[in-house]
Amino acid sequence: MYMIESGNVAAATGVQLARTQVIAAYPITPQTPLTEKLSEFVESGVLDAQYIPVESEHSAMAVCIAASTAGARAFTATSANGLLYMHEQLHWAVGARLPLVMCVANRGVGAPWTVWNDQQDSMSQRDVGWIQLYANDHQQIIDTTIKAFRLAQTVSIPVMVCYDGYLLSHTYMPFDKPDQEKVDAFLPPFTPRHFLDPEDPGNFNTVTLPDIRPGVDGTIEPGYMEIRHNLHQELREAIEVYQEIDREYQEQFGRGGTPLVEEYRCDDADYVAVCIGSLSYQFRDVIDLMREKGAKVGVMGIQMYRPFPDQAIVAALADRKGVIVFEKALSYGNQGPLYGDIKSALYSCEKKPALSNYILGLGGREIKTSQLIDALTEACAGQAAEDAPRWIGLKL
Amino acid sequence: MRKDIIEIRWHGRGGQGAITAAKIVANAAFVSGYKGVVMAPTFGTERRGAPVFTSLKISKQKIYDLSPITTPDMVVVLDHSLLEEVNVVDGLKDDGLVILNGPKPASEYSFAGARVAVADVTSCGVQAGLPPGIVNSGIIGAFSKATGLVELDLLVTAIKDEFVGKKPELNAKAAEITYENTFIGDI
Amino acid sequence: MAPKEFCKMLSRSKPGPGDGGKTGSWRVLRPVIDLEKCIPAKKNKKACFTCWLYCPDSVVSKTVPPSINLEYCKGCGICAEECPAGAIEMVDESSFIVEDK
Amino acid sequence: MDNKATILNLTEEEFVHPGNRACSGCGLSIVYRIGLKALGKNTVLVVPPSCLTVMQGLYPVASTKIPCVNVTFASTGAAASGVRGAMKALKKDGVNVVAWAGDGGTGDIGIQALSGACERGEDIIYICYDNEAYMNTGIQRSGTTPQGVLTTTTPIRGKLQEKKDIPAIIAAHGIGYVATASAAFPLDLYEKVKKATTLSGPRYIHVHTPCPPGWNFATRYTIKVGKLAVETGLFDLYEIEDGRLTLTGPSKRLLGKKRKPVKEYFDVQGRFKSLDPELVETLQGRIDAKWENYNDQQQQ
Repeated sequence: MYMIESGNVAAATGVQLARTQVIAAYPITPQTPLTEKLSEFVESGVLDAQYIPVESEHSAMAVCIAASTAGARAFTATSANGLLYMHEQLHWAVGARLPLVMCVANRGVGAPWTVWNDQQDSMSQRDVGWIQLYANDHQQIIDTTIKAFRLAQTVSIPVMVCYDGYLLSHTYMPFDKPDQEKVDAFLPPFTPRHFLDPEDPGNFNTVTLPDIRPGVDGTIEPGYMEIRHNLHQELREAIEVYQEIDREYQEQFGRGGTPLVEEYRCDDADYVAVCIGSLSYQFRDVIDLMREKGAKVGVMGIQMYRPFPDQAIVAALADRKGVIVFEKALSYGNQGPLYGDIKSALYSCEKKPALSNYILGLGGREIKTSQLIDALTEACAGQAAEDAPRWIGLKL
Repeated sequence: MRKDIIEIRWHGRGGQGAITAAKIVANAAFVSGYKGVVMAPTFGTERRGAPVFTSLKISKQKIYDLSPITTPDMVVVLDHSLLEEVNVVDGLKDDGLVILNGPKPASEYSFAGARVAVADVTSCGVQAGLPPGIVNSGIIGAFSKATGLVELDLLVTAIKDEFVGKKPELNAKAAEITYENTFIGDI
Repeated sequence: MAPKEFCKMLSRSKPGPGDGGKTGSWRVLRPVIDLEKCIPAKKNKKACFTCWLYCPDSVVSKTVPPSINLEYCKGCGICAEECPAGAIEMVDESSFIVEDK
Repeated sequence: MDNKATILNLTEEEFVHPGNRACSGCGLSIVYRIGLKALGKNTVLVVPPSCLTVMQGLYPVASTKIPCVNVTFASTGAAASGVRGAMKALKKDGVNVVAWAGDGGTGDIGIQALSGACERGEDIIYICYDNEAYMNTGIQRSGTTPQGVLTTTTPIRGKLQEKKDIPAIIAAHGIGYVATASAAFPLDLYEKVKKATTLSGPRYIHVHTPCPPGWNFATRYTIKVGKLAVETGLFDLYEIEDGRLTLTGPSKRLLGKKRKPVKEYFDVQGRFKSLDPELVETLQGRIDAKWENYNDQQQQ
């Protein structure tokens, strides 16, 4: 069934179709309409869930952590400083291996205050161990949200579904709402082997020693380092797991096929622009216009950022003349975070593409198609092959 | 930059329902065969009474560019008092169209060469039985008459769907009355 | 993907005694019950059990007479301090070394 | 209560294993042991960092036979809300969801989450064991450290500010049940926890919990020190229901009676050794004024 709604409502609809059982959230722009919609779903009985209107984002994640430990499917959503306020809890949730799903409506972080879009918030959480998926339009928001629940509970690692604040969160566009029956078949209920159970009392997230140690029955159990090592290994395996999940989703719903990266006119492209989120779609018009003039260019959107699908990225970029990374985030004092990751992934290639890095759209600065054409043209001419990022639309 | 995209900018005041109006048109346009529909409200803090605008882009193809409209093909103005505060024709294309809720005849308004369509939407709404000040359903009738982009019956259906539980019949009637009372000025 | 050993994924402890080891070794003074004075012992029925109630480490049994699990008793002396009959004496551990051997 | 708790009728079933890492003479150990007896098996615990975290055991051994989720320091009230939310979503009734935290975890870093849970009317029991400083990290002052107490962060003059009245703050949320108790009066504690299990909504129990190393007294005096706090009228045992405060048990018996001078309580602990006589007098004055008020209310 087609709907024309905002990206936030697309996300909320995905959460509803996933039969989420516990929802906790705290208002923050531009995420708020998502949780408003969920509270409406719960109050009207469309969704049989507990909605807990907490007093902070830190508490929102606390509710999700505890509810998930108790065996319920849990969800929250946030943006910007709300996500940063959760930082400690993000580490906790993944260390506890809980299959949470959280939507992040990407927004720039303060100071100074901004409510507008960039991706500094989620990019700054890239090292906590959560899986990060990015959606480029409303159809991807709802589909990715549903797939995220399946992925999270398959690998016991929480998943962040990120989409651009305002540009997607508040923009209305058509998307298909999958049938509940088919979603139910795709996403089985959450039935953890261990939960807070008086019949089988376990103590979760206890203090863990530097070294391994025998348990009550004499079995040697892992230390902190083994637990963390296993997280990393299974996070790496999640790349393949998500591809399988996406294949299955595609079979059931006829959509998907780009779980890791999404390429547009890249087949014979000498130069590929790389970016995350809706910008990669805005770039399609740029590519079309430049192709009309004979430039062999394409654009690639990163859909899974953590774990970093380096093999897929190397396969897509290795033989290009140039790779140009456009980012709405910065690792301050260094370069764009995605740029650094891509550069490191391409290090092993024999023929290394020329690399350029552009920073744009911070704090909602408008990105004009003409600016993108200028930058990409400049980079294709080899004039931006340097590590220091160039800034687009800066008015100094 | 894409030639296939029709760009419509909606001017209203916070709380006046410009977003809802644009959303109704988006729905009806989609049903009538425009596969690309993107409606984006003012990004940021919307405050009741303050001037706001909403972008609506429609095309037969999928639309990828989400940036706000800068060169609209047409602008819809929900409240003529905005004309004193906002340059509603900013960036309007050369053969652009202005659809205005105003009490005076079309010949009284001039927008530097742009075509003008005027309806007294406020009065039409009252005539339909709505409380005074509800203009976001009525303006859709003016939009349909002035642009011919989307058939009135599709728009009326979309109005009834949107206003479920909020006087759908009266809002639909407001659009119909406004449609009949929309006057298109000479260039 | 093969099902994962969930237990190896996270820190989930199972209940059991002696997480801190044989905490009886923490003791400097050992509680010794004088059965001549101990109320349940004297009455030969369930009574008093003040020592059982207050013991922080649940090493005193609610039996007639009460007994103390010296494997885990940390020797705090609360039982001796609170015994209404003055039946428990805290005795220097060193005096038991020969006896224990 | 139908059956008054006595030593003899108190269950022999233990929910805490011996050989755990609590200090010798630990007041919390008594509170925990007795509290769990009152809560019973059908309980889920939520615990932030505190002495209890260590006492509950290091992975993979737990000292408690009750399921427990350890959570971040600031999140206890919210996490307990989450457990209850899951229980409701999964249609599991009859489980006590119990947050168990120290005074810092409750009244300082945890007060936001606790306040939120109280305001929302979450169906949880919150037990705060108040040992009046950050003991787990080595005796730093907390909001509930009393005036004049030496801690490692108030090392010379003692704490300059008064103790934060957490139960009063929680009671101000208008929740159905607020009680205070003491490690030194286990049966009173037992009855209050037991009563809490029969009620619903947010229930808060604040337990005065002597700490031999933190308060600097010999391990054998844990009960004696706890009793003195009550008998001097410094720490009062009460229940607040429907906005009405009622003194209970040992504190109730002090009404209209002469209380022991608070100096007796100070003198048996090393942490008060820098108190000057003037401050002792001030503190005694405050206690006297408070009890005058209690006595007046009693007569009305």
